[in-house]
Amino acid sequence: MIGFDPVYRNLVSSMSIAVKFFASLREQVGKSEERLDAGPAATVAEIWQLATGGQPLAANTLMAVNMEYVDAGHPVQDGDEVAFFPPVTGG
Amino acid sequence: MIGFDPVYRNLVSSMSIAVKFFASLREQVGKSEERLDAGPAATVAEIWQLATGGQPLAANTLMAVNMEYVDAGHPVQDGDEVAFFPPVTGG
Amino acid sequence: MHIEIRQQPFDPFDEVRDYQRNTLNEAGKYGATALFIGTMRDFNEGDDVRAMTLEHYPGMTEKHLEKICGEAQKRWDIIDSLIIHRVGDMYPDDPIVVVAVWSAHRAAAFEASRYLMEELKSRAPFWKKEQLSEGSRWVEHNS
Amino acid sequence: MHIEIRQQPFDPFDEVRDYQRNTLNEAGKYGATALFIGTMRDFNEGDDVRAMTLEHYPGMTEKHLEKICGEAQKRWDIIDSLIIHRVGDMYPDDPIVVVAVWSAHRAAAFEASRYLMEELKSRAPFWKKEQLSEGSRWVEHNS
Repeated sequence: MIGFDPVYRNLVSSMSIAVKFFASLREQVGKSEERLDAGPAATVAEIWQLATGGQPLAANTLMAVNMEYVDAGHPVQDGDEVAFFPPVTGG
Repeated sequence: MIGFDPVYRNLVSSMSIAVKFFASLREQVGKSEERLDAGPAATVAEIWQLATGGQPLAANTLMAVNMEYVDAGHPVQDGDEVAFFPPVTGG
Repeated sequence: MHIEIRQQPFDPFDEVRDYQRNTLNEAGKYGATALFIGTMRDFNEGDDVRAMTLEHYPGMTEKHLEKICGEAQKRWDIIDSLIIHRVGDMYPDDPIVVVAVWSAHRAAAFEASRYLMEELKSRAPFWKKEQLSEGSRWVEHNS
Repeated sequence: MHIEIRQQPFDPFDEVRDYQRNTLNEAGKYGATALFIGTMRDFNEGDDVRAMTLEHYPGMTEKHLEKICGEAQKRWDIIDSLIIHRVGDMYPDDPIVVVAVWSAHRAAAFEASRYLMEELKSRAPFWKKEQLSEGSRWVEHNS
């Protein structure tokens, strides 16, 4: 039960986050994925900072948490998968 | 040259017209095509009267002269092919 | 640009692929192909339909299909278009019509294929007579 | 409703026909089938393109294609829809994507197929990298 308590979760010292990069962003940051430990209550933008060592986040970067589109201020939670990629060009 | 003179053509005693009927109109008038002799300066509506023995011309009937859509007042000329048919239902 | 009236059943997928391979000859140039296939349903206006006869006006039908294709070609930046339309006796699940348009980019193919079908349905001289369980009827509304 | 990511080349005509025959199983019910096929061109933005690599986000791509199909199903009176999208290395004239929609009447099939393609192009995580005669580049504009 304690694992689902939001107050408790914000008190844990770190969250384990899977980070993924695709296409030109993958080449730019030089990795396709990694698992990192983030402090509590981090946002997607903070995950980008942590994962890239502070590289600038381009305005047209798309972001997803658990495969749903979000914006940079979206909070991440322990176990989330966070992805960064450029505008899509399928079809 | 004289065959192309419109004044002369209006003076000839009759024109030979091919008349065609399609679909429900073909069934209604009981024939698919005939050749008839029309007086000079006849219109498509007059061709209908001649060809059907004076049956009423339904408002939604489509008419073509030489395979181009026309309206009932369109004049016909010697050698024309005049067609009558209901609204089209292809596709 | 190719239009054709068919007396016999046809496979729209084979027809479009064959045309694309053997006649169109523009591999690498078209990025977009839009197809529409009209197939005979076994129902219409609430009734079961067992069979259908499609009548046309030989000569005028072809002329107007060509005209419609020519208009699409002027109006959109398309590479080519194809229309095959069935006539004669047919049964549910038989393809009635296939329209295909090739273009470099998708908007032209989408819009032109829709245009071809709408114009075909309003202007091309074809008429459907349906065989119901009790008798037959001419289709009056081209929905 | 079926969506699929393909690593290997596919024939869009065969795929749609096979799906229609073997999976859709609605013969007589659909009067309209609208297809769109995206094919690799040998040019883009004024340059010759020799090859292309299509990358996707396994899991998220499928999820969003399913979502898009579900939205079309809610919005239009359609019977079924199919999307197959290629990934990996490909060459000019290779099919990239096929979208098919079946419906009783044509408006729904036309509109839903266009919707699927527009949504796919704006929301589904795919990325194209083109091989030109001099080097490669990521496609930035999805025209």
